[in-house]
Amino acid sequence: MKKLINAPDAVVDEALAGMVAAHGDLLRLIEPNVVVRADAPRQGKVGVISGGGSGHEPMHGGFVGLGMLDAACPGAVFTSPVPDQMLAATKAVDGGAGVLHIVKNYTGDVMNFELAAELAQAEGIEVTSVVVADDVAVQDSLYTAGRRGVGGTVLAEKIVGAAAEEGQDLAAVTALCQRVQDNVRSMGMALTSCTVPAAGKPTFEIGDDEMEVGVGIHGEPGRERRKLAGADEITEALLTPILDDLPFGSGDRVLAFVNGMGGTPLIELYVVYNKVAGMCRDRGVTIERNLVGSYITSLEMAGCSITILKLDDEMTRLWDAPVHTAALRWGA
Amino acid sequence: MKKLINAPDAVVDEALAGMVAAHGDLLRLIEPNVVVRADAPRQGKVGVISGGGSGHEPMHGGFVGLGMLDAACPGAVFTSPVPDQMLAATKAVDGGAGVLHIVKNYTGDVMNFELAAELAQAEGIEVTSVVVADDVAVQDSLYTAGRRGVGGTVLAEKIVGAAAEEGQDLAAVTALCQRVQDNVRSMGMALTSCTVPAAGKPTFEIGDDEMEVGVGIHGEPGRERRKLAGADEITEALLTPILDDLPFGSGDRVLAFVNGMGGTPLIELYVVYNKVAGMCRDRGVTIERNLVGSYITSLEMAGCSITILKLDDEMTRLWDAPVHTAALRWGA
Amino acid sequence: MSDFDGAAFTRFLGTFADRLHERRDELTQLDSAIGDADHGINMDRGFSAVRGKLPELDGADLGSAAKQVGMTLISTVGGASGPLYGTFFLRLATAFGERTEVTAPELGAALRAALDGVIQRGKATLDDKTMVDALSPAVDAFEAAAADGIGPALEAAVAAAIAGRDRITPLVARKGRASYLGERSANHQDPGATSTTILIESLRDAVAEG
Amino acid sequence: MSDFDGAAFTRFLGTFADRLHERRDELTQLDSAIGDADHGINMDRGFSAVRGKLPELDGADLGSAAKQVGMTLISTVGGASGPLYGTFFLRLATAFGERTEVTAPELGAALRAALDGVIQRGKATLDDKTMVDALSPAVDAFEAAAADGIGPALEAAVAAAIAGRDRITPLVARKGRASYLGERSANHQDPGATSTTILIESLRDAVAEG
Ligand SMILES: Nc1ncnc2c1ncn2[C@@H]1O[C@H](COP(=O)(O)OP(=O)(O)O)[C@@H](O)[C@H]1O
Ligand SMILES: Nc1ncnc2c1ncn2[C@@H]1O[C@H](COP(=O)(O)OP(=O)(O)O)[C@@H](O)[C@H]1O
Ligand SMILES: [Mg+2]
Ligand SMILES: [Mg+2]
Ligand SMILES: [Mg+2]
Ligand SMILES: [Mg+2]
Repeated sequence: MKKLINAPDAVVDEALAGMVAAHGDLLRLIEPNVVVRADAPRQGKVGVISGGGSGHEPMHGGFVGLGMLDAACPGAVFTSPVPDQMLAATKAVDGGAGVLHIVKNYTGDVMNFELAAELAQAEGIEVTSVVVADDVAVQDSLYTAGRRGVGGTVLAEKIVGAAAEEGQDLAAVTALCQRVQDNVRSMGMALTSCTVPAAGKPTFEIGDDEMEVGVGIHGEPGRERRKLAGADEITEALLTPILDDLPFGSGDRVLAFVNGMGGTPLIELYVVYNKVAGMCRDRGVTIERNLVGSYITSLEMAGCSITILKLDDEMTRLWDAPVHTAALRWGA
Repeated sequence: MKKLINAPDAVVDEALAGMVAAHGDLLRLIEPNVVVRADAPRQGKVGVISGGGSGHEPMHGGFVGLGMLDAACPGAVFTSPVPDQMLAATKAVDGGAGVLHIVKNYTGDVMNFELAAELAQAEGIEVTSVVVADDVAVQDSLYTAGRRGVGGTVLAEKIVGAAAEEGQDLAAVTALCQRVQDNVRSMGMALTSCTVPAAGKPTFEIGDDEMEVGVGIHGEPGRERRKLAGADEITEALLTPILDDLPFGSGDRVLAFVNGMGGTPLIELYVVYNKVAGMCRDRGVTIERNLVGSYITSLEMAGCSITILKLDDEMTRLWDAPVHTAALRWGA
Repeated sequence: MSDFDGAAFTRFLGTFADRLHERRDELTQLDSAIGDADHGINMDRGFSAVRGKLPELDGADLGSAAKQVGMTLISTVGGASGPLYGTFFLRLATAFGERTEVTAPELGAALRAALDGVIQRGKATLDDKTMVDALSPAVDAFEAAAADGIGPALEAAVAAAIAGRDRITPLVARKGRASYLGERSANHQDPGATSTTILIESLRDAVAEG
Repeated sequence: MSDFDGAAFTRFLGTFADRLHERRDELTQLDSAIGDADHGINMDRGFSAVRGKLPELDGADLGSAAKQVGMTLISTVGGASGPLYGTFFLRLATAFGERTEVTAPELGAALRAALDGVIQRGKATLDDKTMVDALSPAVDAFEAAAADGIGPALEAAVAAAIAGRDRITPLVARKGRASYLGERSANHQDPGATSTTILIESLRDAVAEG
């Protein structure tokens, strides 16, 4: 295992310490391992928190700050955080206007957030939850765990965070988050596996001429293994199911997000974005906003994911609104 | 070779097309492959350009925009650009106040920029050049090619770009760039090699229990190969020679930059930053500003570099000044 | 007459914690194939914490001991198994109440309550390919044999858990991360059903030692 | 009497371009060991461009032909070898002027001017472990044997280039990327000295074919 770490079970704590050391102006750390916006709680402002396993950096801690998240709860690598964290986060950011939990759709995340919400409500804090489930690689079904929450989470956190920042109430912020969820779709692929520090070896073996299509963000194998293909073919394999699913059609204005899995350099992401732009043009879909970079990762996995969000005027305005976090910053 | 590309000789052009598609508001592409700030030339403003081989993204194209570079000249992967590019860039950004060339110290870069400067001067454009050579892994000597230009280049481009943006003249901007160069030191290491697309296989072989210490940014082997160590030990191996070289001492205010080589995820960079912060504290060196992320890369190489810049009030003010580029953005 | 008391309960917890630690990598391997390679790590983290609490449990009634375990798991495991195993022990606690010892039939009723809690929390049904497919038949078998005494009942429960764990290996998962793999989840042993089988085995052996 | 004319020059360029293409990977391999794995790619890119220009050179005087080549290399190669090989041909051009054919001694003088240009541009001295260590002895040998005719002179030049290329293999590089490796650059053959040796060989063979 080749990583810039000291001990597998120290990675999360040391990375958090580094984050706080680097971004002390934006965030602080409270027990038990919760990244909280420096100026939380803000009276009268709806609190927006999220969380999940570590290994997806900069998500979620890198999104804590003005106009985005009020707190983030990092679990062990790829393991959803425990209710104690979400409870502490909820209390720390509650400014009297209630708190929204943005939850990625994984059994563990959903159950741990549920437990935390029950405990917070028992303490008299108004809590709502929206579950993000945007991964079209997984069948949407009532009989299964349903779709995974992936890239759409980043966009939801930015847009919803801006709404809370401008003073929208809990019902409005919650409805907006659901609207983002209803209009966003994603799919990802992997060129290589990643290694969970505590496991010490790659989660899956893969040949030099193979790739995994339809992976999530936990280093798990994807829906299918295919022969390695070129960037254009890979982009088609991801974007076509996305566009067909919602579906996105001619005249739609969208936000296109090309995300790196952690081990893929920017030069390759721009090659992918070039194809995404071409395909959207051909479908009459207008890319009104875009995001290219590694924002929701799987440790050092090489690969990418594509996320497309159908925008409306409010979403576009809130996307453009000022944000100042470790990973996303503009207008501030 | 596992990359999100189509054909090795199409990578650079397709990535540039993707960049322009994503950031058309900031930049445009002119022949022969020059990334130019959308609103260039700006009358009366000193033009600041840089360039070098591709494969270091976001450097340099990702730094073109308000408050940083006016143009960037991307060569083939790891191959310095040709004089035609720097000449075209110099002409495109000349607003009558002259143009500064920020050149990383590599024989090829220096010679190609020299040729371009001669041609531009022959056409009546005032051109100055500053060569960045901040890599302490290489002995500083008159009898050799000297030190490589690495991470310090990113900081120089931001600070100098801000000075040009606020209207400082060519002499002042050039002197400032030299001052940054004189006060910045860097060193890097690699956990893995990278693969030049056209070469098709890793530049060097390395064992699972080995690392290269003192690498540059072109996938070349480093000064020495060592047994793989933990993040703290690696950080000491890089930061100690940096701090001893200038030297940086008690009372110094610095900008600390922890950079990823392209294949290393953010979680690991924060583990390294945590140790950097601790070592600086122990030495009485105050980290006044910091930058953590992958800004000057070696394709998909896993590893990191550390850069420390001794700040003065003007440098700090200019670092904080508004910047709006694809890769660095704040205050705008 | 007492079939199961606080001493047996702590013996069980110690044994289970030891076996999870020994089989940590095996469980993580199973989770690598159809999950995210952390089940062994999660369970070991949780039950090491439980082991640390054992001294405190000494002399406590069964209900408060089980509650301590459940809270500890919920606060340290995370993932899907944290709330599920946590709920398992919290429901045991409610069933045990302030009793310091229970009979086999009473233990059976408590296990039934715990199973119901896991199903409520995770919403898994039989054949979804989860721990429920090992736990549910184990509880059925225990209750059916409870009249013969706790020893035979636990032997029957272990056999049923193993059978359930193996029965679902060929199935396609419908719950948990394995469900994301679709067809590819077939013919892999479920990590959670495996750790649950280890739980029942630990219970049997702890009681036998008594 | 004519020793070297436009036809020989274009034959030389074609041969050199072919061999750089054939030996592209070998040169890149050498550059992987002590550089950045692109020398073969750079030279092949530049001389493929030169090959594309050959038709235009047909009938042109030696000076303008060499100038075309130099400009093409500078505009297409990049890296260190672009300006260096570009300068080499631009200096040849100045020396050739409008001549359409030159004698062996005149060719020697032109090669000397080209060598001086490379040294001025790159500031390398002997033993820095660069292409200069192959080119410089080759030019010396050519001039020394020029009186015996261009054939023998080029044979001598090739032998000297090879000897120079191999002589510096054990040395520690002081210029170019290889210098960054310090001691580790010793005992590796220099890519540029290798491509320069191929240049001299191509020149010899192109002339011999005439
Ligand atoms: N909805 C559910 N109901 C019951 N058990 C479940 C459910 N989802 C997952 N499991 C069990 O949890 C196990 C995985 O646990 P673990 O790996 O620790 O959590 P995670 O899946 O969050 O990484 C699976 O093998 C399965 O037996
Ligand atoms: N200062 C110099 N003078 C002469 N030749 C040089 C100099 N620096 C490098 N070279 C030659 O250039 C070769 C490398 O060329 P190439 O790999 O194409 O460029 P780069 O080093 O920019 O990647 C070296 O092998 C060496 O022979
Ligand atoms: Mg997990
Ligand atoms: Mg090069
Ligand atoms: Mg798991
Ligand atoms: Mg090279």
